[in-house]
Amino acid sequence: MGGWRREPGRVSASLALTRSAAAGCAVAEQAPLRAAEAAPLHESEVAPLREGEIPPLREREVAPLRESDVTPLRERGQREVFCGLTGIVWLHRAMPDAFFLVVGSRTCAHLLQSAAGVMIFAEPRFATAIIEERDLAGRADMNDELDRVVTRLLERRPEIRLLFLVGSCPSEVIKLDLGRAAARLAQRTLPATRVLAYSGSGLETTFTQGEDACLAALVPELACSDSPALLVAGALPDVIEAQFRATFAALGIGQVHFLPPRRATALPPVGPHTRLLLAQPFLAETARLLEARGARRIAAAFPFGEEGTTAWFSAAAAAFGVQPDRRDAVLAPGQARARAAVGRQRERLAGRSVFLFPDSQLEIPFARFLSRELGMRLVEVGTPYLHRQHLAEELALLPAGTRLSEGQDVDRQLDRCRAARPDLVVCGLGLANPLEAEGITTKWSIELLFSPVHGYEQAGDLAGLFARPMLRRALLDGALAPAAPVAA
Amino acid sequence: MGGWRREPGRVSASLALTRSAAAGCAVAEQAPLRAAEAAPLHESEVAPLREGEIPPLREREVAPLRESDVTPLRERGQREVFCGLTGIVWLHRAMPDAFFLVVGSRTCAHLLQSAAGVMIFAEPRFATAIIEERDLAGRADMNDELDRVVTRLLERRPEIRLLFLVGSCPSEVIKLDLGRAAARLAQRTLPATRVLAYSGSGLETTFTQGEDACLAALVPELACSDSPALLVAGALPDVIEAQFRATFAALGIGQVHFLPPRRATALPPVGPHTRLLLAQPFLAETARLLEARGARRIAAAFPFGEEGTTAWFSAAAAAFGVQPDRRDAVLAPGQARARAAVGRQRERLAGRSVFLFPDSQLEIPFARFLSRELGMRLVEVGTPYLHRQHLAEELALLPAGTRLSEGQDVDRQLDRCRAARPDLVVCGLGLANPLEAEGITTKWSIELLFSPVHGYEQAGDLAGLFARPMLRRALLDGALAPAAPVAA
Amino acid sequence: MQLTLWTYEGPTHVGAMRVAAAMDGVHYVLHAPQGDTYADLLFTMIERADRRPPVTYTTFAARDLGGDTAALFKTAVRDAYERFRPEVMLVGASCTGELIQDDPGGLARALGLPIPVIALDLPSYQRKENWAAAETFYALVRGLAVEAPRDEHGPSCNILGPTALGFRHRDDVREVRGLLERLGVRVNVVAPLGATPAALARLGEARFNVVLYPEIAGTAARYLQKRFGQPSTRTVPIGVAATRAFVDEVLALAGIAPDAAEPACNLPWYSRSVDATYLTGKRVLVFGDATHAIAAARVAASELGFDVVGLGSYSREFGRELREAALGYGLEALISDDSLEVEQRIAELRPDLVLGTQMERHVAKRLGIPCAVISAPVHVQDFPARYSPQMGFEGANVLFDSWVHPLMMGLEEHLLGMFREDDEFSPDAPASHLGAEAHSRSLEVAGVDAAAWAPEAERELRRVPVFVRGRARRNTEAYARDRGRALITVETLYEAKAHHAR
Amino acid sequence: MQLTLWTYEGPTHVGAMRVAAAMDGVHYVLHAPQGDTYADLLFTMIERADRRPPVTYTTFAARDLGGDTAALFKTAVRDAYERFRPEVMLVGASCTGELIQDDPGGLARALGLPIPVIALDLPSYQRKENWAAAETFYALVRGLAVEAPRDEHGPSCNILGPTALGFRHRDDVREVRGLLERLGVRVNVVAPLGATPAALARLGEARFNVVLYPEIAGTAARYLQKRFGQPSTRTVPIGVAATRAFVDEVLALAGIAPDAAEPACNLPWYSRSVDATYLTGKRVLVFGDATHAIAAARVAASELGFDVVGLGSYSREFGRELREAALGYGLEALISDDSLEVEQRIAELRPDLVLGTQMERHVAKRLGIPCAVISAPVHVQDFPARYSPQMGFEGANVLFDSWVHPLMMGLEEHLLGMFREDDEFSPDAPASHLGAEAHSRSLEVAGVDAAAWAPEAERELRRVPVFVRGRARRNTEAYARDRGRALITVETLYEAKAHHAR
Repeated sequence: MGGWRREPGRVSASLALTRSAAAGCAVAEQAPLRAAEAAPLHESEVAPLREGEIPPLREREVAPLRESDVTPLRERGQREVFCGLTGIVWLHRAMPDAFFLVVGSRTCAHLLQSAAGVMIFAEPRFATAIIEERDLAGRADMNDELDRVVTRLLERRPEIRLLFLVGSCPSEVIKLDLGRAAARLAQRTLPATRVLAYSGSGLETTFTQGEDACLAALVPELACSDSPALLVAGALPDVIEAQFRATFAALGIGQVHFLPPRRATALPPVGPHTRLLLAQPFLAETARLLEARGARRIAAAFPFGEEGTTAWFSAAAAAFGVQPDRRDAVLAPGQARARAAVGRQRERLAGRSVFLFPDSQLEIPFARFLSRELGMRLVEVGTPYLHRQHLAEELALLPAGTRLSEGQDVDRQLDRCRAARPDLVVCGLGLANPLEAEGITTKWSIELLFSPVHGYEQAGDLAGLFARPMLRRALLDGALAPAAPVAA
Repeated sequence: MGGWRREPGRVSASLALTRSAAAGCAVAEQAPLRAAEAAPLHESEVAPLREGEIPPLREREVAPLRESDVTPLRERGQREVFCGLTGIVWLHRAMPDAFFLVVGSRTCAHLLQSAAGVMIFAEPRFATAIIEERDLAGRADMNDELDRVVTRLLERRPEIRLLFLVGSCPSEVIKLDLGRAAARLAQRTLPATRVLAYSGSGLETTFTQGEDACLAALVPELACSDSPALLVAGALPDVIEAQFRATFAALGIGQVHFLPPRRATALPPVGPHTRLLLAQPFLAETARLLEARGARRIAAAFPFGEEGTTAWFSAAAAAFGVQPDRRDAVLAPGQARARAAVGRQRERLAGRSVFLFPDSQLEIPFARFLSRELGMRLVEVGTPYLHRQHLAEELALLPAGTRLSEGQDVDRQLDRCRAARPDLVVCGLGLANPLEAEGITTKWSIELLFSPVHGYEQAGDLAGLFARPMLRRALLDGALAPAAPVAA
Repeated sequence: MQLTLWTYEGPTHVGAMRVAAAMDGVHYVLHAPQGDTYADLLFTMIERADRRPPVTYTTFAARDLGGDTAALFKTAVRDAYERFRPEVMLVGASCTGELIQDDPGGLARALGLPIPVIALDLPSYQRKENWAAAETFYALVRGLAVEAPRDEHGPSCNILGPTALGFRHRDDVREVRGLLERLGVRVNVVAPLGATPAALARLGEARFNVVLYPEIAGTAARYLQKRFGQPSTRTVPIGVAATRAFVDEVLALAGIAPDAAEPACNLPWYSRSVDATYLTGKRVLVFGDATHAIAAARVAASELGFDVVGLGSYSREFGRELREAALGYGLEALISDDSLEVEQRIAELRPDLVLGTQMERHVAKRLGIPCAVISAPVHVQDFPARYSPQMGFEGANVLFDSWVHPLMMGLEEHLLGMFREDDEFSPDAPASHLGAEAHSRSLEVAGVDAAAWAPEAERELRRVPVFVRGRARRNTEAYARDRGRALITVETLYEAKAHHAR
Repeated sequence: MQLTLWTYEGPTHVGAMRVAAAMDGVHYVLHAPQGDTYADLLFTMIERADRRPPVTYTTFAARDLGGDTAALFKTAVRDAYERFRPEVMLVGASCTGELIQDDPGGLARALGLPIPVIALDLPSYQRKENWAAAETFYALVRGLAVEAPRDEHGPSCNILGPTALGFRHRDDVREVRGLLERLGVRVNVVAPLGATPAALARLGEARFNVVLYPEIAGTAARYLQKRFGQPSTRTVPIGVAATRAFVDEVLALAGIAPDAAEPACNLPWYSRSVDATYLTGKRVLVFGDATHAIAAARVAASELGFDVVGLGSYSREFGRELREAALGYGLEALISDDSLEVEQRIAELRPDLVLGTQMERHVAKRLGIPCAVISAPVHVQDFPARYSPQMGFEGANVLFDSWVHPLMMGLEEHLLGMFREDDEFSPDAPASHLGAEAHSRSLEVAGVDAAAWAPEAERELRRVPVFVRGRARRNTEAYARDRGRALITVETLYEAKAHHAR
């Protein structure tokens, strides 16, 4: 089995190749070539900041981070992060007619039912095809087995329009070619059901990169279009998408598409007149493939908090030639509401220190929000991976001297955290309660992904998510001495 | 306050008088006169058995009770029984557009919410107007107070079509004339809402006699009719009424009415060609008033178990001239089903002894069923009151030497019960658990009233109600030593 | 006259029965008509008592009213004495018995029984169950307690207040007794629950009294203070903080120093655990007897991080304490024994959680609001087989579980809904753990007096998760109403949201 | 390959973690890719652990696979030893780590750490969590236990089996320990929960072993029997009868006579109380791990008077025991780890009550069937703040309450419905404590293959109380099907009723 060691990037490349045939569009044809050359996601080179598309910003109270400051602490050690499979927990909700079939181990299945922090055992739109000893020992042909499992699944769930075969650590290590399997299965299931593949393996993807890989797998499927349009990329809750659509409409931006769409049968088109606006900071590969299809990215801070939302809409407005007057008129009420709602939390949070563990790649936009709109002091901002190009506008807004860290050695990071004793730690569920038991207030980070937090109307909610643990500690400290195990 | 002692029977008489005016029908006019003369329910004289209307019965294995045996043990002492208010718990369900307003004390309200063995606090169709100190001390005029309460109630529940003012022990003792109050209130509330009064006081009524008093209060309201019709008296669950209607229809008995009707606005008529069939053994006063209105009672055993149901339908069939062939053809399938269902329980119960405490006046029909269809040995059959005339057909079916008791001295009855150590005791909820703790198996009697137990299709259910506690004890005795308080 | 659908408290003689039935060696002869014996089933069915309450009823009937009910009563007393041979006889009348004015006390005393006879004068048309229980216990204590040497076997106390049919009294006594013994305080007498008349005679031997239920033991404790100079505890140990304060109070009264580790308790850690963050600021309405309501509000606010938006009680006797406690939350206490009024308040406030009696549980169920029961009147559900105190450290654990579970079920429904529907399935399905009527009712109540919703605003509202949609609707409507807006637009919805952000 | 929506058991390394996390002084280095660290949150969130599990993951990534993953592993072991200074080191691989075949045991031993290093070989593609927990515990016991003098301080035993993330293990240990001490049996070591490696070394000092969870402690107990001649208890003390049998077994093994009164337990009386009569013959389906499922079926049948209509488990290792137990109820055991198959069985059998895992709870909720949870896999709800054992006398009380409450809620709905609707309101409203889908689903399932209902029969059916209407419909349809009737009339309905009368 030693021969199962794999070349990095190999599987995603083969997937992209397979898919391009289906898309059949000139620009798309070139995407797989670049995909095949791509270095693993963790190692993309640092691109120089592009200044041109940053929207004009009002004066802020903190000196901005200079580019020379952006030398993150890079660590190698135990990474206390989810793998990309976890994204299925929200992706299956964003695409209700899609189904995610992980090809992996019992561990993958167990992760999926544990990761969301809930086990509710409704019949979900995801499942795991668990590889067994007889598959590995060659007593069963794995492709036959996969065909059998998919057949049973589609019989049971005929309403599925899009089936993702999702690669895992074991499937990658044994070099099971899910791209080829998807193509083979699609011959039987089309036109009723499209079959695509992507990898959510922890070997290649960290947490939100699973969404990136999933959306990237959709790109070759997109039709070509020469019409000018705005394409917003990133899975968003329905309510956010509706708000964004309303604001774009008010700005007079006509054609607006979202990726992923609510229905797998209604994929947006892409082409040279497509302007790409990222709603999430973790879509490196998706953006790359869309750009390869001709889309041009609108660089902007991300729509978290009033400032980020204003910057994001302003960048789109500028790209679509919206007059500043109109832009200001459209955005003003939302700005005012967001400022009012956030302002109330600011009273609780201003001046307090915060430490963000690496988790979702949302850390840098959130740190910018916490620092600039809530007045918090940033002790350390960890991120599993720093995409300098997509985050250029965010980095420029961080205060000078902010300590960034990329990658992780969790034990050493905990040492730093304990030493700093911040007022608030943003971290994953594996760390939160142990830190609480040490008397350190925490905000568990996965809720930030599961809750609607984008845009003006959710700016107050986002602030509230950070404020609530601190409020709670203050409430409880009045009556109860800090919890400590007591002898029986 | 010593002057508040009351003459027995006074209030019901005045009620009947008040009501007769509303009914306005020649025969009805005479009813109140007899009502005024009536001795209290407990003391009606023993009428000779009428043999004529007993339907032909198949040979049974037990020698019947001879009339000379019917010398019940009469006891005076603590009576462990409910008062007539309790009937509201099922009456309000039988007449969904009626409302029962008890005029009484906190005790009455507490009884009502405790008696059913459940407190579910849905907004019920009954309530209590609680008499307070200021009412008694004369600081408030009780009639004004009652008017105020009824006004508030009808504002809140405009869907009420029939309001019963229900007298209680305190209202009787202070001689609050609810009959007059009902007439006064009706002037304001008619035609939307009829107002009647009856007494459910424990001074005058025992448990099921509350239903008797309630139905008796309806009798003067019935329209006159000269058409031949069958009137079935006694509140029955919907499912039983439907079954009975179907059987009467199959027998070819045309006009069949039920008292109470499902809607207070659809009271059945009564007249000289009305044949009265009692579905319950406790309707002494109701039957008397209906007979005063011209109805002629069909004497029969009551429709519990296969035998009772057959006797009951047969008596009706005979009264309406149904041919025996047709009667047998109609009844045969139900008989067969009832016999099959009861037969299965007989295996468990035959030869076992049973002791019935006085409760609902259903004891004698049940004893007949237990003895003749289930083969149980009757140790003692208690009844709060023995109506020899209505129960003549039942008494004739009891085995010779059956010990009957009327009235109660609960402590002495418990002594007899403990001495006999019967296999099953049928008793009220106040006695059941204490007897269980002494190792005596009990069936709590109120469930027999709340469950559909009349007719062929329920004969098996009725047997099951008696069998289940014995089955349970057998099950538990296998694993658990009889419960006994153990020292901690 | 008072129109009453359901009552929080029973009549006075039931209060007396709760004391008599709790004790051994006491018999109660009650001058009462047939039917009043229903009260027996409260004990045998709700509490599953394995013996009949020690009560004899005269069960007089209409025919007796013309005759000699006094003779009937005397016979009943004599027979009861012969049959049950109690150490003490209580005599009294139920509401109807009171009206016929036969003077049970005088009649019973005239019989010259060789045991103490205590006459209870419990005015049925003025007072209620809890007051009567307190009065009965006080009458027994006054009649039976005698001077006695103090603290012969080390510092000791009495535990006063637990009765039959009490809300978790059985387990509270066990928990508090364990706590006291762990502190080195001997428990002299527990009363009335499990006490004999002889035990009541020994009450004076203790250094102080632990008053578990002021509604029941307050009167007797004040008497013991006056008669024997015994001080009483003032803290009811419900919740962790109150239990700690209670321990301090006990140590001070006993004059001893703490000598044992505090027992383990999960509430503080569970309440700090990050999965409890979502409890913060949940709006809670509290209603019950005074002791439990005041304590529950305190625990809710300071140990679970809830926001107390309503506090009330049916214990009119404790109006001052209730008003004081409510003020601490910026509230006016609702002091009422009218269950309709309480229902109305719940419907108006629409809290996230109701902590109430069985009645409020049913009201909350109809309105689709999670609820936990904290107080009598008791139901068979309130006598669980398992150890379920409300007091002490284990009591605090029980409170945590009992109060959080309904909210957790609500959250589960939310998540289930997320997984299940996603737009295409009925998004308005009510939470399945709540009443089937929940949804329609909540819309209906919310719709009263409300401004109209523009179609796109209604659509936007339907995007709000079902779990918080009701509140979003109410907040928006309140916002529109306060500003005199007739039409609710999407902007109004978000203005209201920003306005209500906390 | 096996299509899996939800799993009853986690992967093998999670079983090992449950043992490691239960103990003090043990550290586990796991060769595993990034992402496998999700397992930490099982402990910190579900069990609310106040410390991270003592596990170091190598978290290798794609780029490492081309390089030296063995070196990565050795570095991780060395760093973990330096940082955590455990008394024993466990090393192993997760499913992905197993595929790259780096030999964690060999690599770790090569480091020459000054502590015992125990290599775990837990084949991920063949075995599952519980087997692995047993294997891990056995490996620790075999590696650490040494010969020792027996019973130096009187008759003593070890309690074996409780782990982290166990279903009520925390409280079972407390309950059983209390029981043993009351009997005069000293508890030598409890393991793995709360044990140190040093404590494992002392296992041989006990006279016998109490095996609480055979799934986990069985292998180790057999080893201890062979090595030290220690016998083990065979009875798992769940339920009153089993607890009594367990006590007898313990007394025999300890060679002592009973010397204490049996602790109070409410189950026997509550189960005999007349309000429990309605429980008789309720049809119950049981599914869980083998120990809990077999015990629950026994308690359900013989202590609560239920009718066990289904018994199953995902513990394939205990197939023989399960089949034997099922035979006692005239059933064939359902041995499956396919939750869809279990769901199908529940849907077919339509029991009155399901005793299952959290998965069955959700299935039952969707089908409108009351359910109580009796077994892992655990959920945060399965770690209540309050004392909630399943074993011993208090455990029996907990079982009574937990199993009867869902049925009682069902009955309450029935009564609520009686009061609320009476025909004119929607008579088909589903019980509000159950899933909103309950009604439609139950009709739907019942309707498959069924004969047609004549309108008057359908009308008659609607007169049957909603609480039992579903069963009436199914019984009638089964009756009609068995007799090849195409149309169901009122007569058919009543024939079926008479036929099914019990």
